Amino acid sequence: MVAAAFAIAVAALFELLGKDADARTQILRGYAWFTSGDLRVAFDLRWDQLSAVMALVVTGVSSLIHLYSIGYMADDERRETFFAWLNLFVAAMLVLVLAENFLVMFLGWEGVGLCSYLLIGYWFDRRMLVVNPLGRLVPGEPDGTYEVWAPPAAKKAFLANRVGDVGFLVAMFLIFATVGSLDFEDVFGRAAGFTGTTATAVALLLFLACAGKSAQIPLFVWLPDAMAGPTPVSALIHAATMVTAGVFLVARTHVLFEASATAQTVVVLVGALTALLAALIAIGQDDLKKILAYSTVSQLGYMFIGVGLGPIGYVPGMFHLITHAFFKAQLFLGAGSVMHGNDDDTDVKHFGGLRPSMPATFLTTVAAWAAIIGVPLTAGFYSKDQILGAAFDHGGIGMFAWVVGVFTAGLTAFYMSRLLFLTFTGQRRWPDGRHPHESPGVMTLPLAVLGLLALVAGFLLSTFTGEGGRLQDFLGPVLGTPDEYPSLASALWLSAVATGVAALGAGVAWLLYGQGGTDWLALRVRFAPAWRTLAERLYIDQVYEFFTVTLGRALAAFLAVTVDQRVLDGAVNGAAELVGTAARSGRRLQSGLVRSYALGVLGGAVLILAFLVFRS
Amino acid sequence: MHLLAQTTAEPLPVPPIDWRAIAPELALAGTGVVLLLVVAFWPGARRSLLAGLTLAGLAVAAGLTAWNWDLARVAFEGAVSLDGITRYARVVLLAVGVLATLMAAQESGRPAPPGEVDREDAPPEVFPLLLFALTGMAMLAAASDLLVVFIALEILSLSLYVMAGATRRAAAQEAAMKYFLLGAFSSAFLLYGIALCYGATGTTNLLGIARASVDPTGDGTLLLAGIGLLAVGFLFKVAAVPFHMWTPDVYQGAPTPVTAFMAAGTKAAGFAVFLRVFAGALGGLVVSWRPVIAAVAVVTMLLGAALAVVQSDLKRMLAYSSIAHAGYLLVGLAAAATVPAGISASLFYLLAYAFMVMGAFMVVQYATRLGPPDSPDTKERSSLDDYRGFARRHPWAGGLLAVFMLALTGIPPLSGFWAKYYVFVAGIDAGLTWLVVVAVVSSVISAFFYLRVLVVAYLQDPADAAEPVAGRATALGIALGLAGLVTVAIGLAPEVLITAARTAERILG
Amino acid sequence: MRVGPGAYLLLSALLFGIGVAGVLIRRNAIVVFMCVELMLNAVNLSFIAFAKVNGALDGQVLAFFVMVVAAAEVVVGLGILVAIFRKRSSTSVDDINLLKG
Amino acid sequence: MTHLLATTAAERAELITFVLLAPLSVVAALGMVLSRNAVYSALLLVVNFFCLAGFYLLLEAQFVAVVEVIVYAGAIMVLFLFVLMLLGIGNEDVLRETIRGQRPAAAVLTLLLLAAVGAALLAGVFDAEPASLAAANADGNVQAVGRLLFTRYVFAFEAAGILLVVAAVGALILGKRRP
Amino acid sequence: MLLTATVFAPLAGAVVLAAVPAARADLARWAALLASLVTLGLAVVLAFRFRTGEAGFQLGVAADWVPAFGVRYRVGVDGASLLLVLLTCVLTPLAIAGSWRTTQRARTYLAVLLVLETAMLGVFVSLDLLLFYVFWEAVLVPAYFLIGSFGGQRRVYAAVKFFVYTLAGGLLMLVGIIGVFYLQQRATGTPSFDYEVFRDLSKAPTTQRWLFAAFFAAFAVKTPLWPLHTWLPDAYTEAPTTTTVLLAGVMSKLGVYGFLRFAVPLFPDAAHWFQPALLTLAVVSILYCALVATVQRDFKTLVAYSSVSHLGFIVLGVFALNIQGLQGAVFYMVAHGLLIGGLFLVTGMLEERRGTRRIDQFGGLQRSVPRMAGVMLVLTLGAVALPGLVGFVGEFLTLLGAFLANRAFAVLGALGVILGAVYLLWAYQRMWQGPLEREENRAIGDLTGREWAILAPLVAAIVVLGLFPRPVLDRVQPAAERVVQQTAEAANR
Repeated sequence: MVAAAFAIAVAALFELLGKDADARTQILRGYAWFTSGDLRVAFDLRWDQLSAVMALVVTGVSSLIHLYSIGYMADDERRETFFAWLNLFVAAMLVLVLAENFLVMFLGWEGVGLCSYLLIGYWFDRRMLVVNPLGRLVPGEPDGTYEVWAPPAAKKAFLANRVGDVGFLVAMFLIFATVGSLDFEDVFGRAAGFTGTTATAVALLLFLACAGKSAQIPLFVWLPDAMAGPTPVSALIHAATMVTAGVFLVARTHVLFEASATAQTVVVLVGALTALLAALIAIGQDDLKKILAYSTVSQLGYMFIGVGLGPIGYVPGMFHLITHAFFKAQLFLGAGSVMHGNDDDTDVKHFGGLRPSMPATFLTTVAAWAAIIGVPLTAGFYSKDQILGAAFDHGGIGMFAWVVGVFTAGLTAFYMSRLLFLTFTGQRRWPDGRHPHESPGVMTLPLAVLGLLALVAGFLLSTFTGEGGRLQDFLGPVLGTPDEYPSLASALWLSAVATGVAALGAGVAWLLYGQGGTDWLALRVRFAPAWRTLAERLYIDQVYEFFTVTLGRALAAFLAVTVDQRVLDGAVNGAAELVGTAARSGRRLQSGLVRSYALGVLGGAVLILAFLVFRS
Repeated sequence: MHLLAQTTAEPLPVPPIDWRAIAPELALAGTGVVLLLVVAFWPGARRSLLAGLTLAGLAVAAGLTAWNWDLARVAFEGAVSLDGITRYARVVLLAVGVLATLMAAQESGRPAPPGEVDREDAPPEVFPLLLFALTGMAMLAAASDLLVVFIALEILSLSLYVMAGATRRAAAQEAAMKYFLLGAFSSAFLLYGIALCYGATGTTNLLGIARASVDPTGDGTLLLAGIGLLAVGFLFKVAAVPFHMWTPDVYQGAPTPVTAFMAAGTKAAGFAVFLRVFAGALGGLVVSWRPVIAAVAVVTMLLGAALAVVQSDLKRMLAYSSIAHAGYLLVGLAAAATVPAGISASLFYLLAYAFMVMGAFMVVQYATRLGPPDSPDTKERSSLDDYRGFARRHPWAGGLLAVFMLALTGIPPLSGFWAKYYVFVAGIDAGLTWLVVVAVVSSVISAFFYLRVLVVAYLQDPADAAEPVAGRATALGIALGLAGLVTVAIGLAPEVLITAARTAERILG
Repeated sequence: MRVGPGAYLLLSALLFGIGVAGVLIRRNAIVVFMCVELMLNAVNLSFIAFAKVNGALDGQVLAFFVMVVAAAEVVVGLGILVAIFRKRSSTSVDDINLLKG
Repeated sequence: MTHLLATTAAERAELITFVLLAPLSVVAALGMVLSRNAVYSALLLVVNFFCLAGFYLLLEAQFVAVVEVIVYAGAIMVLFLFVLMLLGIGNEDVLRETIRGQRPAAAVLTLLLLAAVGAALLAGVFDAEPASLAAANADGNVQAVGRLLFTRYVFAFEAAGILLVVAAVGALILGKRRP
Repeated sequence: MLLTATVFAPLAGAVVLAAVPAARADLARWAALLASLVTLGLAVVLAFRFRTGEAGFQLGVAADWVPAFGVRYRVGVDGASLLLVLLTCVLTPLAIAGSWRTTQRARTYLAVLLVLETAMLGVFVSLDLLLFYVFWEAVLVPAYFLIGSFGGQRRVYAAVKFFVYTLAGGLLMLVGIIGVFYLQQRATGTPSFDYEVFRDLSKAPTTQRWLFAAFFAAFAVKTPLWPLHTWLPDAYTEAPTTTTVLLAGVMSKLGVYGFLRFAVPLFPDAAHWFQPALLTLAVVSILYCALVATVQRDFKTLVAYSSVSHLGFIVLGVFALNIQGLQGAVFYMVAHGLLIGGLFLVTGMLEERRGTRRIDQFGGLQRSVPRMAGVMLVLTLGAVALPGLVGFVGEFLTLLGAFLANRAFAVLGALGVILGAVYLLWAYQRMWQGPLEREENRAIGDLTGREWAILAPLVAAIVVLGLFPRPVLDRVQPAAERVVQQTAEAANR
């Protein structure tokens, strides 16, 4: 099914390619979802270059991952459910990508979030390894524990996304309040209406949504946890497609972002900081998938640097999105393959020297590794360098992003190499009784395809001409073209710097982990404070937890017990109690003695008489 | 009379007696005398026969009331006024009479304790007394002269004192004594009020007082003092705070049929005369007395409701509830002088209330029959605990209990709702919205205790495993059915009774 | 110096007050009842004084009716008191308080 | 007060009688209230009633005065004494009050009541010129009262009949010992 | 006539039920179900006869009831009330089917349930204010008996509190109704409680405020709005669960419906004047009750608080006083009825199986009863307003409406969207996910055929209306537009 969708997408692409550049945007009218007053929301679809690219990536990668999943999930008893949800995801993702209306896009947006929630929580009662990053650091700490951690992770993902979604919602309200429509056509056509604060607010609110979905600061904490889902899910949703929806949203609504320089700066800044932060944390992780998760966060940061820069960076950002989809999908699937062959272990401390047992996995992973660290001529090299080049050219905040980006490139090279070396080379550290084995063909085939794409996609979509390249030509009409392209010379120079830094990072990793000679565990203990900080993810999760869970629950408990039961309900019961108390004391007057009663009669008479006589 | 006539030089110009005007009262009193004779000369007469005769008398009175329906005049030189209030009050009182007769006709049906007469059953003389009391009430409602008011009040009071103490239970005797002493005390106040009014206006005739009140000699203070003391007397009879204190004790202590009769009948007659005197004759002084009535209404509504909440005896609770209801009626009275709807609202309220409250007491009587014969002297089966699971064991009586309680709460579509509604309308129309809001608060408090009865009867499990089987309750059953039916029927179709009440809005004398 | 009706009226009020006070402070039921009778008689004095003020005999007729009523009341009242106190040693109204609350 | 000098003999006689009787009646009333012995109370009440009858005579109400003496002081008070004998005369201790605050409250409230009524009386009719009842009593007080009774007050008269029946029946029921 | 038949069909059913021998619980069940289905059938016919696109009231009848007071029996439906009638008629058979296993005095229970249905239907169709009030108070009695007689441990406390609380509000409204009546009578001279007469009567703004406040008392208690909500958790928790379905699904709509039908159109100036206050209360309701819901231990109480929180959105929509808000509010009412009804139904089924509702007594149920878990998931997601399900359209429109009216309130209200997900998903996680640790949870059976028959229509409606909300929205539009127009005129004055 998904493959069929891919085929249709390809066909549609060619149809699109057959048209003039400016006439390539088509809008497909669907039925009206709901209408209310001026608001009219219809299931209209937009088929233009941008959505075509996204649709291709989504359908293509998901076809491969479906194929892979057939092997990976072969033994699962609820695999029908799994595939149903996975397909639902693809559908939702396509809705997101193809939507012609903010609200329809939101439908897809939340739809993918739902599928993400469902799939992360797929193993709702399975005990899975929680790798302890402090293992072998503190004496007595176990390497990991087996816990059911998928449900909370799923919930966390959903909630973090919800925070972003509120941004999306409010942004939509603001857009509707400003231009009176939620159709892209109308909104972009009347983008001039967005000025000043409104523009900034709309853009930043949308970016909040992006930050939620694409795991940027401050909402990135859910993505590493999301690794509780089956690995194909991590590959598809949490690496290749869904998490890039934020980047896509910025690209799609670039008109709105261009209306606010502040918003653009924020996007770049957040992207750069996220890239750096995540790369740092990735260094300290021992969990195969979590390293990749932080890597994803980091790479998404690059993409946001790109799309935040304006016309100069849109295409590079999208370009990186595509290449990242390939190589990160491969990396995850490769990791899945490793887990598949190693009893679902994800602790890199337990691997080492897997290359002979898993040659196909190793080779394809090397290809993706090369792409992500930016080995020249691989896909990542082109796309990352285009972003960095654009940032450099953009100047200002871009320059900051460039510095951070280059440094992060070095970190990326380091932690990815660490991952590669610890897993596939050096000593065998796996426990006795385990027999690592290569995965079946149905799994290795997608690995091979993705590995290949990771190597060649960059080259195919780009040329080092200084003119942007094919992708730029294709997407230009939708995303706009920069005033001038960076010169080839400067591009080469910048690439050289980035590549050099990356090589440095990779080299350090080789020294530490590659030969198998250095005792990296001893080093870890020696630099314990630093390591612990990284391993504990800079304590960000703990701070978050304190502010949301601990304080939130305290507030809720305060409201539930003190305010609701004591104050509000207490007031109600108190009123009843007051009546009761008054009545009981009044009851004492009712003594049963005639003379008291007579006194009451006299008292009443005196009051009435006094009022009547003395008032007049 | 003849003796005197012979001694005077010239024959007295005795005015023609307007027999027709007082025909229903005459029928009631006449039947009472007949019954007295029957009881005196045929001590073994069966209760059902006496009740039947009473009902026949009531039927005759009802026929005469219908015959007199369109009569509108002041008779006996202003002593009696035949107008809407009289007419409507007669209807209410006759209905009360029928229900009370049926209740009194019901024998406890329990074997008497060995060696003693049954303490429950009232002597056969209650039937004539009931008729005399009704006569007094009807005369009170029709009275257009303060002297007649006083005498009528005494007729009904004396009858009720005796009826309250007619059984041998200590509680009944205590009730009678308290009622009597306080009643006499308060009627002395009333009498003093009449004296001051007489002094201020030179007449006890309401028309005369009305004329004099708008054109007072002196500064009118004396008349105001008289009004105040009159109010004390009336407020005592209708059980308004702080003149209410006898009510719980008497209602609880008196035999249940008598209590029901008192609760509905006295209130009806009392408010009829209250309306006539205050809204009619003293309407010109409304500015002076309205604050008094309003203030009394406030404390009556609130205190009555609040004190009812903490009661554990159903009869006593109903007594406090009747105090609260007197408060609502006082709202109608406060409105009545300026808003005619106040009069019709009060009258309609009295009618609806009579059926509700008597129905509630009938359920008490029904339950009393079921009690063990050795129940403590002061208590009937009216402690709330006795009603645990009552509705489950007696679904029909329980259902009716629910109807009466909900009607008393004022839940639509039962009669109590329209009654309360109409009074509220009158109050708001008269600009007494604040008073109506107080009435709302009181209604909310009331809901607590009415619901408590339902809680006990419906939501709790029966206390004891089995109850002694009592004899048939034909008379009581008819009364219960009648009260329930009317309560529901007024709720669904109040139109006729409201229209009839509207015709009473013009007070003659 | 003449005795105006005012004097009678004030005297009547005073007697009424004494009666009221008696009801409130006496415990013997029969004395309490006598105090009520005093109140009624005080009112009667008022009636007759007012009759004099008004120059009409209505007040005297009213007083006569009051006596009739008082007589009836006494008959019933004493009946009740006898019925309740026949078996008791005390005639104090304070002892009659089974019903309260 | 304006007629201080122009007082007639009849007026002087009335004054003297009033000055004699008024304190006596008050003392008798107070004595009735304060006497420990119920029989004394009853007798003092009789004294009071006699004083009242005197006032009635002063106020030209001869018929009522006679009825007061015959019915009240005679019949009714005898009934009281009879009941007192029947129930047994016990000395009750009126000095100790058992209900807290009853006496001060009673005193204060009674005084307030007197103040209010007194104020109303003073404002209303205190200075009113007494009309003469001479015209009304032209045929004799008894005749005049009787005429009123059977004309203007005939309905009340009939109603009083019912009242007396009720009283009789009531006494009968209350006194009857049932088998 | 058809409308009258619809309203009183359940009552007739209750009377028939009373004739069924008490021992024949099975017969009583079928009779009750049949009565409710007949009502549903009538309601469906009603829906087909209804002409979409007309703003006025349709299918009505009018007859004198108490002419002396000007009270008439006048009923009729517009789009909003039609939908609520349908909702009532749909939920009642489900509630009856849900109480199939009730054995304790089943006949009485079902009869009272049917009486409740009649009373609630009456509220939705009344076009005479006093008739409305009669039905309004009449709802109390069956509800009281259902809670108090058939409920849980603290049922009596809950029932009395519910009754007294609601009665207090209702009586104040009665004072308000009399007030309008009085104005009307003074203006025209003829007594009438007719809704349209009252609506078209011009009222001074200050007067309007007082009257609005009186109506507010009743509606705010019934809805309920913070801080008048404290009766609700007790009542919902203690009531038998199928009663709670109707209480939460339909009765909670009475209050909002009152705002929509009466408080706002009758007093447009006051509605405008009170708008900030009402929006504030709505937002506080949303956030406060959502927070309180997070720490509940009893799932039923949690859903009860969630219901209050969601009703906050509806009130937010109504007092946006614009087309989006109002349309959204009505839609949300329907959606909320379906969702909360479903949630309580599943709760009831769980309670039937396990005898407890405490969240910590469950866990991992998705393993033992996957189908039930699936249904619960749909309901939960619907309740957190996932787009594509019925809750979203309502939530979006109400928030949008609120945003257009006042941005700050909408943004604060939108935070409720997050909190709603917090407590519902957390509860879902604790009850349905995780390992199946308790032995007693392992043995429970999945949905039976009867339960499928109850839940399937709900789930279908939740999905279908989520994707195709137009049939509902279009019917509401004319009525909502009319209200908007009226308040807009008031705002411009």
